[in-house]
Amino acid sequence: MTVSPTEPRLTKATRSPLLAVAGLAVKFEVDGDTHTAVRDASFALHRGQVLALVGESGSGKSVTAMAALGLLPATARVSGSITLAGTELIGAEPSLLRDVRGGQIGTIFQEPMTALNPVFTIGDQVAEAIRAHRPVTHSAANARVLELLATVGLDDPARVARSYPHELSGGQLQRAMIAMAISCDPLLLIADEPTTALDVTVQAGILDLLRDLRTRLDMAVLLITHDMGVVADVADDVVVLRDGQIVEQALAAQLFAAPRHEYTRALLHAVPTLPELRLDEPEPATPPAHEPRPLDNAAATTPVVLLRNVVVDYPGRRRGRPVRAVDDVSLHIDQGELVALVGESGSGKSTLGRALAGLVPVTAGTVTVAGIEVGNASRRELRAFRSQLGIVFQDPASSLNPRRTVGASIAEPLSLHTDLRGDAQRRRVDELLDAVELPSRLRDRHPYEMSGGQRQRVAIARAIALNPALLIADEPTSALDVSVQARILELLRSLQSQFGFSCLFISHDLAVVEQLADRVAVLHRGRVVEEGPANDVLRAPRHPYTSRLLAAAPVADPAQQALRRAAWRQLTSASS
Amino acid sequence: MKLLRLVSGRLLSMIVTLLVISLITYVVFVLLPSDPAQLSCGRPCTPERLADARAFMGYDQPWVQQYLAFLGGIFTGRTFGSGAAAVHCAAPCFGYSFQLNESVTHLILERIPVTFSIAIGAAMLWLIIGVGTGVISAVRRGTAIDRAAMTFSTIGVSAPSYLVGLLGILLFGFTLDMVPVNGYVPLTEDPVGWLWHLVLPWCVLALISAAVYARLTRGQMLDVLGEDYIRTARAKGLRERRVVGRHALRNVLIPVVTVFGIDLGSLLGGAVITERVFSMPGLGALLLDAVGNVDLPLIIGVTLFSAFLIILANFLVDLVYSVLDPRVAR
Amino acid sequence: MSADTHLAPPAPSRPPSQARSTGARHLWRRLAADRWALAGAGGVAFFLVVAVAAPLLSAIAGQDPYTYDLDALSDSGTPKGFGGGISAEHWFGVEPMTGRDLFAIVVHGARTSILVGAGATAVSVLLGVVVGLTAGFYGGWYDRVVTRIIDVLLGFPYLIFVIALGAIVPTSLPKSLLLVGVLAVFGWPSIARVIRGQTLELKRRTFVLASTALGAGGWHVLVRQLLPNLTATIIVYSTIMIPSMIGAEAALSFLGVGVPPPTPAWGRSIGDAIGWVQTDPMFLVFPGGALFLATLAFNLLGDGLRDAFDPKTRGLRR
Amino acid sequence: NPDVTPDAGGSTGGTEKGGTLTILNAASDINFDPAKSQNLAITTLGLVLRRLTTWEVQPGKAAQVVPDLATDTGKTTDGGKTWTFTLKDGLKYADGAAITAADVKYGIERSFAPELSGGLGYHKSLLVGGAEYKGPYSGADLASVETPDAKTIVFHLKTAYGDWPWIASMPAFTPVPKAKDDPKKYSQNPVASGPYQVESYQQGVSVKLSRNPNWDTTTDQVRTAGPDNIVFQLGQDTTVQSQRLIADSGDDRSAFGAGFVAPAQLAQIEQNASAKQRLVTSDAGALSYLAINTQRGPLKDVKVRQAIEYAVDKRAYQVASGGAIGGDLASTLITPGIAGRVDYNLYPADPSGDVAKAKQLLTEAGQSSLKLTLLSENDQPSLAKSQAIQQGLQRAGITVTIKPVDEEAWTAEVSGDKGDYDLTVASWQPDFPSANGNIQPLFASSEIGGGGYNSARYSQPEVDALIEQATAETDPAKAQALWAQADKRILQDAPVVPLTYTKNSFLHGSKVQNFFVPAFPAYPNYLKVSLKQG
Ligand SMILES: Nc1ncnc2c1ncn2[C@@H]1O[C@H](COP(=O)(O)OP(=O)(O)OP(=O)(O)O)[C@@H](O)[C@H]1O
Ligand SMILES: Nc1ncnc2c1ncn2[C@@H]1O[C@H](COP(=O)(O)OP(=O)(O)OP(=O)(O)O)[C@@H](O)[C@H]1O
Ligand SMILES: [Mg+2]
Ligand SMILES: [Mg+2]
Ligand code: NI
Repeated sequence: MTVSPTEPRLTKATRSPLLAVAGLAVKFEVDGDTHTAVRDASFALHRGQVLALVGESGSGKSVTAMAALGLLPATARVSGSITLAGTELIGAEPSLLRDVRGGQIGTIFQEPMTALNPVFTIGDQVAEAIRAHRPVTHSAANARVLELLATVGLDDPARVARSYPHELSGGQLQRAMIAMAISCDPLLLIADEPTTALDVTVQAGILDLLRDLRTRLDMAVLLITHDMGVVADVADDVVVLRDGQIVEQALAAQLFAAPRHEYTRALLHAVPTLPELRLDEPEPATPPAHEPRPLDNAAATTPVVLLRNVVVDYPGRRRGRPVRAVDDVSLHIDQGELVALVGESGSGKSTLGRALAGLVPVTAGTVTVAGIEVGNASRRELRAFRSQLGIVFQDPASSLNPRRTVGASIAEPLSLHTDLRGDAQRRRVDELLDAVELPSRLRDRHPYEMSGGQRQRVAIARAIALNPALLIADEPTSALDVSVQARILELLRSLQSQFGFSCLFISHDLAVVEQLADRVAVLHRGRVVEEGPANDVLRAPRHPYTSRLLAAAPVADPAQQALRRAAWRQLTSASS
Repeated sequence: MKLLRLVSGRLLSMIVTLLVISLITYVVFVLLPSDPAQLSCGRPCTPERLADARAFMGYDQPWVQQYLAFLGGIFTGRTFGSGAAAVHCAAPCFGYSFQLNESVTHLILERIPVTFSIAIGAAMLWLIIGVGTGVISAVRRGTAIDRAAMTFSTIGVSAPSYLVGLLGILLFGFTLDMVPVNGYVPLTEDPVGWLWHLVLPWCVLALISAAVYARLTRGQMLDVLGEDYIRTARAKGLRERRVVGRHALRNVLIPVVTVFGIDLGSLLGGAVITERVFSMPGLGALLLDAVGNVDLPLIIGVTLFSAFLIILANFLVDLVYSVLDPRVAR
Repeated sequence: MSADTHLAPPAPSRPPSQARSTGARHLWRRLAADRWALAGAGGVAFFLVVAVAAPLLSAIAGQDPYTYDLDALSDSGTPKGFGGGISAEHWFGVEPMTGRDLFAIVVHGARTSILVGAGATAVSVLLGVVVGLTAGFYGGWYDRVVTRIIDVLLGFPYLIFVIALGAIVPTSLPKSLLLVGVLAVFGWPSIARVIRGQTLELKRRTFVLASTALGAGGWHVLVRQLLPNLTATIIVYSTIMIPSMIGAEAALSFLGVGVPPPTPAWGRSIGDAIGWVQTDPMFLVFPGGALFLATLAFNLLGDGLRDAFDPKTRGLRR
Repeated sequence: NPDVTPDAGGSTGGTEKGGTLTILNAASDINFDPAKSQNLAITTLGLVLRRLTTWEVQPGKAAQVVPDLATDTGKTTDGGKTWTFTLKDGLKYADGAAITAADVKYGIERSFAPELSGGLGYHKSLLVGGAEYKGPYSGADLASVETPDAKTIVFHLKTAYGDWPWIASMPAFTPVPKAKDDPKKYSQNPVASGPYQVESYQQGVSVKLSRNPNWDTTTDQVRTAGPDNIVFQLGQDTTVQSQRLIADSGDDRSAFGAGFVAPAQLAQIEQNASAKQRLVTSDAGALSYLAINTQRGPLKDVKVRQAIEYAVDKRAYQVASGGAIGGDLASTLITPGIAGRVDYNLYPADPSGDVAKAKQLLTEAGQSSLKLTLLSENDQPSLAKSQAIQQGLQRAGITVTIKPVDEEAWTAEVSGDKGDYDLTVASWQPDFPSANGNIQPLFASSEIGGGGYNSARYSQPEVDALIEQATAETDPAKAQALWAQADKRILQDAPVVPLTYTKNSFLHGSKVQNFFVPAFPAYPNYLKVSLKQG
């Protein structure tokens, strides 16, 4: 333990804590071996306080949170104590736990896509959470659901309520999850990476909402996040975890100002930074540059990816009208170019990525990749093209087969397209695991036995296994802490310089985009509203939406972030 | 609109399927060594009389022609024989049983209430018991309850229905004298008697099938209970009963419903052995007699009817599917 | 860290080695940790041994399943003595009306019944899984055709077909094979439907898309992605199917397509014994008990396998 | 109950009147159409329909043919070619209409209609013009049946036929009023002439008979008409039937089972004193035999067939059919209870056979490893019997493969033209108690294939001649001698192995009286059954 008892505390510290974790240890049994995920963790959380749990991916943040709810899988052994307002939760009666869950503790799970039941509508599932703890009528619950969905910034609450999980984008699901978690005005909100799938504008809204809830309801928030910007924005206290152990515990302001532990310093150091925001009015919008950039040195290469007027509709259910996810998008990616796709949640980014891989049919327009028209390709052509393709899905949890070990998943492209087998294959898998900062002992685990960030890295490892010519990466670092993220980004960059692949990089993290991208395309409601060299777009946005986006991006400095917040407020109110 | 198109599409393919089944049945029947004409030739039988009987029943025709006549009869009705003894079977005519002197349609309609009473009651019972046991077993997996339920269901799975029926009759009918041993009382005549006579057959069928459903449900349930969304449901503070009974079960039911559709469909076509043991004049008993008497029209009729029910049940399963699982909906 | 050294282009391939052995070993270790599954495996092995060594076992008992022993019967054909004629000579007593040794019959019956039960189940499951998977996965006209075929087979007057078959096939044809064939032909449609239904749902999961996006062909997706997620269904269904196949074997034996008497088979013995349940219950108890135990063993093993395949229960002790 | 009338026979006690008798039936249908029925004179149809003659069956006595509607059992003046019957006075149908000779003639005529085929049809080939006649529905009538007045009916036969009085007891000789004839519905709703009429008919469920008000006991010497009502419960599983009767509670006390009690249940009844009392076993009656297809390969050799005679294990067969209660060992073709039977044994051996002798005969015939197929019905009792045969022959080195087929297929194979089998186990109960019924249908060469029951496919001109001669003989004593001669002559050729004279066992409830089963026919006499009252 590095926390000294003489730690300075907020004034509230005199009150007895709402949530007190003492000496918590969690062990998992994996195939007869015992793996310790959390050891001797102690911290306290008071009402009206936001405690940020930060740390490396796989350091035990989610496990700690789940332990409080008694929701760890049966293979977990929990010891220590967790009390909620004085009541012990570890080993508590089911009826007590039931009351606590949902009623006193609301939970936002890390991976919203698998955390929602695929066979019930969103509306159903949120209403159920309300009705589990409040004696309200069906219609009252439904009305409240719509209200909640609107609160979390969903444009069309009625449609979202009617939708099944598979019909929504990652960010929409995440917000539905948040709506569900706060539906019963809990005393404590456990928010496990609540904004990973959200673009910064929406994220800012959600953070505002959390702040509001905190002040209004005196709600405590246990915020798990890797985004130091978010920490800077809302957290009062910060607990830094590493490898299952708490390495530092401090007031947020203090931590950012003077991190004491070496790991914390490294963490903060790794935070990518955005250029200074120009808070003046955006320049008059010029039409987005659709025509390809003039090529530098006459290497008359045709672009690797060429989208022409692509439209993607999702067929509506039963009587509903089809949903237009992508609307008349034209885009190209040149050889060795990294194009970032940013945009509001639900604007069609993932859909576009999938269309590119030929996984959703395009309603109109053409998608050409390496000279092959994806829509009309023969099976053989498609296979050939896909052997050159790496793809990281937005939701790593569901993109890994639950029944196969991650080693097998990573080895899959190797088995498919190379004749690497046996030991050689295993060595290659280990290399890949190492490249994404995962210990090779995780090779024989199943996705279920890993943390969110670990799964995401497995997905990345799989995508780069063949050194693809084209990489489609849908929020590939959303679940990664900044230090790991930095290394992954570096990996991508070095791979790119080595193999020169093209990349469609979907992200909501503008700082990352800034670091990595050659070009940026901004998607808004299915349309590309702005496109250009990364530097231009991020420094001198022409479209108001882009400006808003930039303004909303948090930075890892509480003082500066407060300024930005104010600026963002001003911008949003101006544009509305 | 969509539904309408779906239904009409299925209807068409259903008709094609039934045609194929009837055709195959005809062909198989041609291969059958037994000779229906011989059976109704009497004793002693002379070749001439055999030929007469065959001609009267229409079996002297090549089977293709017989089959076409059968198909024609569905639309136009048919007349067998001539003069005062001629037998007319009005459209839609699915044949006429010479053994029972009755049109096949009439015979089937008469037996439907019996078989449906048995099948629907038993199906309800086994679905509830089977799925219930499976769910409890899965939730309490590894406990004594689980082991006991699964061992018990092993008995159910491996016991022949005739044996279970007979032992049921011996125990509850004779030794304990609780229920009537056999027979059927129409619901319209005596609802209590109806129930009372059906209790045992229901239980027998339910015991056997429930075992299958219990195992199936348990297996699926164990899979589903490990999913993330179950954790979410628990995190909402739902009662375990609701977590299991709503969130998990809905996902578990998808394969169970498939099997249920098949089972219910074929049971509605006649529970041959159970009807026999309990002397219930249902479709199964009718089919058994028809086979015994080599009564081709009746065989075809009952077969087509039960095939129709099975196909219908499968169709309904597909519909239920899209309700249960929005991801499958097209 | 230096990506360039780690991520060299794929090395030239080497011949496949014990790549899968770890998976199998894991499976075995997990299975071995489950004592119920072990009991099941033991039971299955036991019955397999009995089936293989049937002639030996009955020779040890000094009996064979064909010889009549009318002296062991009373005048009315019931076995003399206690428990259906249990004696040092006849360990399980004798069959009523023939006096044949019940031990030898049960032991020899294991051959037919396990061959037929497990064989027919294996074939139907194989067929059902392949057809159901492909139909659900590929969809389109293929799925429609398969669905129709399944409908036809399920709605088919199986009884009549079998009667016809019994009369047509020459007596020289190996009957066990015929039996397995017939049972399999009518057994696969139901499992195919179940598998198809689950495949329809599974194929829309992201991990399947991911595999497709990696350029996996249909076969790879079916075998490597979908199949592992269907193991629970397949195993449970198979273990349920075995006893019903053994039961069906009895029914078909009567219709003339089964193994003709006097070749012993549990199904037929049980069928014969039902009528004697009050007079000579032991006649039912021995073959019935054997079937029950075999079923139990298969089911325990099945449950164990199901659990061993389920990664989420790894490390759970029971 | 005051309404007790002493029975004429007297041996089984008086007949009490009243009550509802239940008859448990495995069949799901009863066909009351006389043209289509193969019923014996003393079972179901006999309760509702009367014929010209009928059978008097009493315990311990041989069955006799006695007048029913007719005043006598028929008169012949020309040695059996022309037969004349006169109807009794005052005969009425249930609806009160008088029964006329024309109705009897019409009833016979309609039995020729292909629409109504399926009944016992011995008369069809005997009557002049019968072969060509196609029934009354096409307008034609059968000239060889004459009705000179309302009471008299005259039959002209093609050849002399001494057993015609027996033929006249068959269902087709029931009067059917032409006006009431609806061929489609007659099978469920016949015009009753006997003591009962069909009150309700529910296919597959039950048939209820109630008293016929116009039946006059004085015109009927065989029917005692005890119960007020008779209910046939149809489609009853045989095992369940037996259990109900063993349990003997409630209405089942007034019930009996129409089917044989299976060996497994016999053993159970043995152990149950009450049930044992209520079990009635016939005297040895029908012949069960192993038919050897004389037209197949090595079986054409009489030596091989004789070897089979010795190799068969009759004792195992007997045990398989229930032991001593299932039948007595047989050695002749004419069955006990048939007048003129001579007992003999051409192939004397131990009950379990003489394997050494069989082997020796096989060696002589040069057959060392004989492989034969045995066609068997696929029900459990038949298979048990077939296996007993298989096991017996195995001892002599004859390998038998059993081919189980369902009942209908068995009938088709055995009586069809192909004859694709080597052996089969069959049993035969003649349709009327005469040696003729024992021999002719099974061994006349005319009965091979084409629906005939010569399952050994035995053709021996010498035997055919004997049969013809015996059939035409109207002097019973002479005829009987000829039949006995044929019996022995046939067995010399060993076309069949007589196995047992079977006994049928029936179980009845404790209130059922006058329930007996003679040797011929080995079925309960429904006509005399009554219920104990009070
Ligand atoms: N299967 C579907 N059926 C109907 N609508 C769908 C389906 N999948 C996605 N949508 C809708 O299409 C739109 C675009 O979704 P998409 O997943 O591409 O968004 P996104 O830009 O990736 O958002 P996020 O950043 O939140 O992941 C959303 O409004 C979503 O609700
Ligand atoms: N069911 C399980 N079985 C075995 N190990 C597990 C299991 N769940 C989690 N772990 C391990 O426990 C450790 C902590 O996981 P946890 O999910 O708490 O990480 P995290 O801090 O939330 O990381 P991330 O930021 O990547 O989500 C990880 O090393 C993970 O591999
Ligand atoms: Mg986590
Ligand atoms: Mg997305
Ligand atoms: Ni390195």
